[in-house]
Amino acid sequence: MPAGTLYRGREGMWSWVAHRVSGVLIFFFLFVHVLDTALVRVSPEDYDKVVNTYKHPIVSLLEYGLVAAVLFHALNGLRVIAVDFWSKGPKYQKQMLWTVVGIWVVLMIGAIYPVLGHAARVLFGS
Amino acid sequence: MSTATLDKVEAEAQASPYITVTFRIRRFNPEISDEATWQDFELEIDPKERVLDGLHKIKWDMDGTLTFRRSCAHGICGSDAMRINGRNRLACKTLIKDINPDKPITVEPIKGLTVLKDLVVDMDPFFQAYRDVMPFLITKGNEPTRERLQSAEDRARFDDTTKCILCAACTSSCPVFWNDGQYFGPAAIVNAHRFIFDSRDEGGEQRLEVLNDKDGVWRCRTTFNCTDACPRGIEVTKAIQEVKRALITRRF
Amino acid sequence: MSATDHVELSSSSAAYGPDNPAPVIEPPRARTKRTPRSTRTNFEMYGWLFMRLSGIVLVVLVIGHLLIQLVLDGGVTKVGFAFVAGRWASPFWQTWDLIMLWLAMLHGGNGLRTVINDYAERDNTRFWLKMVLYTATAFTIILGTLVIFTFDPNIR
Amino acid sequence: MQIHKYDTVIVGAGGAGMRAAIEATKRSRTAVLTKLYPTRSHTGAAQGGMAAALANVEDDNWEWHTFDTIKGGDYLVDQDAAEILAKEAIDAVLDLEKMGLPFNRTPEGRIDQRRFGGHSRNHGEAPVRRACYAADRTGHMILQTLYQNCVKEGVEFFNEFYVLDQILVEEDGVKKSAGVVAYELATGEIHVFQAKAVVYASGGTGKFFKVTSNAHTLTGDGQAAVYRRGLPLEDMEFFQFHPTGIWRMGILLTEGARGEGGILRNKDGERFMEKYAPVMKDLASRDVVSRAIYTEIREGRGCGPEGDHVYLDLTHLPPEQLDAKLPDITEFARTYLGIEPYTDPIPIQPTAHYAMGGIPTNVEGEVLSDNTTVVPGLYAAGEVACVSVHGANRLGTNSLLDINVFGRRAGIAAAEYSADHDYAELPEAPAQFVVDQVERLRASTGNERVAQLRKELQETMDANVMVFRTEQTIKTAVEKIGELRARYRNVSVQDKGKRFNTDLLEAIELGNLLDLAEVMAVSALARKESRGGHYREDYPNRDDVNFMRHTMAYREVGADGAESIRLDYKPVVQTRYQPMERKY
Ligand SMILES: Cc1cc2nc3c(=O)[nH]c(=O)nc-3n(C[C@H](O)[C@H](O)[C@H](O)COP(=O)(O)OP(=O)(O)OC[C@H]3O[C@@H](n4cnc5c(N)ncnc54)[C@H](O)[C@@H]3O)c2cc1C
Ligand code: HEM
Ligand code: SF4
Ligand code: F3S
Ligand code: FES
Repeated sequence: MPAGTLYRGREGMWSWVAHRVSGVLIFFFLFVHVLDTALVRVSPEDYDKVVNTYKHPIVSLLEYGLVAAVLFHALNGLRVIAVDFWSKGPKYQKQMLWTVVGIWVVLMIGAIYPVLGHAARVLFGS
Repeated sequence: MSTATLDKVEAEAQASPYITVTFRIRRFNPEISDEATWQDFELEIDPKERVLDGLHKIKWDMDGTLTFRRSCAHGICGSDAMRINGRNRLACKTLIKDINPDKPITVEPIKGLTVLKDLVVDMDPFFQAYRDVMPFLITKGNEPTRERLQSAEDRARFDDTTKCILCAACTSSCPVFWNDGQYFGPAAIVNAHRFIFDSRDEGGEQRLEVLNDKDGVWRCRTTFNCTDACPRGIEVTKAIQEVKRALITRRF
Repeated sequence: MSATDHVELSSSSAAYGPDNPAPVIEPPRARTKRTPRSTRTNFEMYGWLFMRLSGIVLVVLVIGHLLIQLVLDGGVTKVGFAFVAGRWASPFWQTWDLIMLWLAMLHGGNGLRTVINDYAERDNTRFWLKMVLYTATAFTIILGTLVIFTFDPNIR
Repeated sequence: MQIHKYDTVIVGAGGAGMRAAIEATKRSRTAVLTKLYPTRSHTGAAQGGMAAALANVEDDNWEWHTFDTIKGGDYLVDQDAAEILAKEAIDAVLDLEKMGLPFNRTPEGRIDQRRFGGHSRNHGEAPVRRACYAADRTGHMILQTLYQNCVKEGVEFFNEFYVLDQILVEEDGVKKSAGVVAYELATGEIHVFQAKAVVYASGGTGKFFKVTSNAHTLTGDGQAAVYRRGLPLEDMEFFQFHPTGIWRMGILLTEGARGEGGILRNKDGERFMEKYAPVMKDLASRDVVSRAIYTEIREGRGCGPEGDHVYLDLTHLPPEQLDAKLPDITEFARTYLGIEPYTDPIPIQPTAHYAMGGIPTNVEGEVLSDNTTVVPGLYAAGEVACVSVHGANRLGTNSLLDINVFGRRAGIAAAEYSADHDYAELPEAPAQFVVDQVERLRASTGNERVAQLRKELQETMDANVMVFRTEQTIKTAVEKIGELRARYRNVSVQDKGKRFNTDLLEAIELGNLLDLAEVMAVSALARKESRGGHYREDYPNRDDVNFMRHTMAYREVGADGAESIRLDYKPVVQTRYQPMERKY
């Protein structure tokens, strides 16, 4: 049966989709992150081994994705809070979303060097 | 008076530039098949006509079995909410020229309600949610002999939500409602809002209690689809937000 | 009057016709006919409020955390057992990480609860998914808390 | 086929039907059958207001209102009914307010009122502010408020049930109502509703015109159902053409726009109403303004390349006022014409709007089978009925009033009747007529299409029995309608199914329209005078000697099965106002 078309929602809907996806991603990351940190209780060697794999370039890239998710989720979360508690929030939700995206882009560009710089050095030498 | 624009409007009307458009309609007739299918219709239409006019052309001149609801044809009865080019709108308020007639215009029933035939859905769950919020004035004490007084400002407080025509465009655009028909949906909340913020009403507490339900206002994820879809231009999300805040202030 | 009352749900291979209509297309979950009684608890409201309040606190904690871990002093490269040991020597960082852990897990856990409520179609599935979620959340919180409190820099 | 038994059955859930239902439900077991979900009824389209001499903003009293109603109706109004209408108006408005209707308010917090066409102070001295309103969606608010109260009272609705036949039986030589036959849209099933009392509140019949403010669903089903059973229809020649419909579309722009100060202008920018109605100007009664517009157009002062419309000018009004008082109609102009009413005048033309005539009733809402005899158990109210408070021309805002006053009266009367009467016996095979009708249409292999016939009907009505009529044009229409009725027998539908077969129902609705159009044209042909909404160019004056009387049209079936229309007349009830020349 041919499915209906995708609902062509606007900014509000897509930002919510992104918020939800990022939230779920962070949750799963956090779960893993607590597990690996727990290794400090077991054996420092193992902990360092795991943490060292984090220094692998591929993982750095994932890390960059994580930062992207967290930053977006955090900033958009603040927007959602503004929509809920500020009486003009619903009116300016689109403007706020574009502000969020703007800040997010700036921060993500800013994060390139600190987060990916190490990976670049590993890959291309310093 | 700027006659320039008027002359333009009238000149355009005079030229009657019929164009050919394709309507791609999602058909479903349980008397024929249990499958929904897409069907294309090509028709000549003036771009200043409405999608509803296009549907009528199809029904009247091409395929009488095409089924949809409609009545007033100018956006005040709420019969013909449907998904046009992926978005909920009233067919009678959507002009062809406003939705890019170069590509096929897709028309489907609204989402989240049982499809009964073609564009007709079962509206009962929708109206039930409406009835569940007690959408009527509740007062205590003796009736006054004359009208109840209400200042113009108090009247303005809930003006926006009195405009609702119960078309269901909002509720059936809400992602929370789609996968979970249990949610009251924006239309019910809008109609609760209309009374909660009416200075004459004394049943606000009961209505808020209903909407404090696990399927009530707290399920709204502020996706704004409802506000975007509302053909009456009601600030639906804002109304929901006001109800949420009323609940919080009453509880603390 | 809903037509669904009259629909025969026999999906026989026989050709459908006016007297033998196919089942209509139901949404994943139709609204139940019951009129909801007031639930009389404010659980959903507190949950909702908690999401916003914890969110605000988390902005500071999580972004601060990321800043320290990934940006300052050479980013991830510096992270290692010694680094962790150094940080958890201070009760300040201990509290920081502890609050962050609790808030983030509860916030994320509650968020995921909403997600499950939205998408799980069958009551049974929903129940079990939530059970898994609660267990995982509780486990993570307990484990993390233990680690922070019982951390021993001299384990080596 | 299913048989249901209710004390009271109400046909239609518009303003009149729901007002009746609120009363009837409290007093008897009541079912409301409606072909639309209640909130889809066309009462919701009404914009301007509801008249009542509340005197909240300026001096006013119900006697002036009575006079205006009678004068507006060109003295064809039954004055006892008009008095009731004006007197009970005040309570009708206050009742709605108590039910929760959000009227606009005065600075003191009372119900605000505004001017409306034909409503005047002290018998025509000056316009008076009598229309109670809720922005330009008064009808919407009335419909919503009434539905809300139906929810509160637990009114039992049968949504999307089309009433297609009236069951009349004869007991002891008296024609009585035994119930109605309805078709359920969702399943195609036919239902018989046996009832002690039946109230028709099924609204107007404007769809036999092309340019009309009426909804697609206003096809006169109620009128047709009782007419077919031999009951008369009163004053069907009187149809109101509202001056300001959106050019070519017919969508209504309320008279409230002129009440707020809007002005009609011709192509020279001239405020032409000054010539036709020196005192009331743009707020003269609707028939006068509509004729004035067509006179301007005919004399070459119409606007646009074809000179076929005039302008409604709101540009001198402050945008804030438009936003506060006329938000919906300004939006119509933007949506449908792409015009900004702040800066541009809106092209308009008269649009078929309101049926003054209908099922004759007395002031209790009881349906009459001739000039005086009541049909026990049968009631009607609202646009479907003719009490007659509107006479030859309805005043703006009097219809929302009518549906509330007489809807309430009919609801109470019907419920009281069912309390102390028994069911009339159902005839054998009560649904036979509808069963046959439906079967015939489904089985028909004829080559006529519903849409084509309807289009031809609408075109002939627009061309021949609109604002200006002559013997010649009406005869043309009668002939055309006769031809269409013959061709209707060959009509076939494409949808042969049972569920949501709107194709079939459109065919049935067309049959109703054809019946009623014929009654209208034949009644108009016989009325050789001009009065209110009925303007005969060949008889431009009112003729009180011969035509101060209501038309009563009956369907007669000859021994050979041939149908014809028999016209009879009924005297007008006059109490205190003697007919005078009508000047605005
Ligand atoms: C655009 C517009 C603006 C107007 N503005 C004003 C105004 O400002 N002031 C004023 O006083 N008047 C105004 N009027 C007139 C007034 O609104 C109507 O005359 C009045 O609302 C009619 O109400 P009703 O209840 O009789 O019928 P409707 O509201 O039309 O309701 C008819 C009901 O009957 C039902 N029905 C019809 N056929 C069947 C059937 N076969 N079986 C079962 N049910 C059936 C329908 O479902 C519907 O529920 C306006 C009219 C229009 C069109
Ligand atoms: C950094 C600061 C954060 C802020 C400001 C924030 C804010 C929010 C807000 C306001 C919501 C509610 C959204 C709604 O009700 O529509 C939310 C939902 C959610 N958050 Fe966060 N959050 C943050 C961090 C986190 C973290 C660390 C996690 C993961 C553990 C997380 C996971 C989730 C999830 C899964 C949801 C549910 C999404 C949904 O229902 O659509 N959030 N967040
Ligand atoms: S709020 Fe708007 S979209 Fe929702 S039902 Fe009312 S009018 Fe329709
Ligand atoms: S679309 Fe749904 S999520 Fe909220 S903002 Fe509207 S109700
Ligand atoms: S037909 Fe009435 S809203 Fe579209």
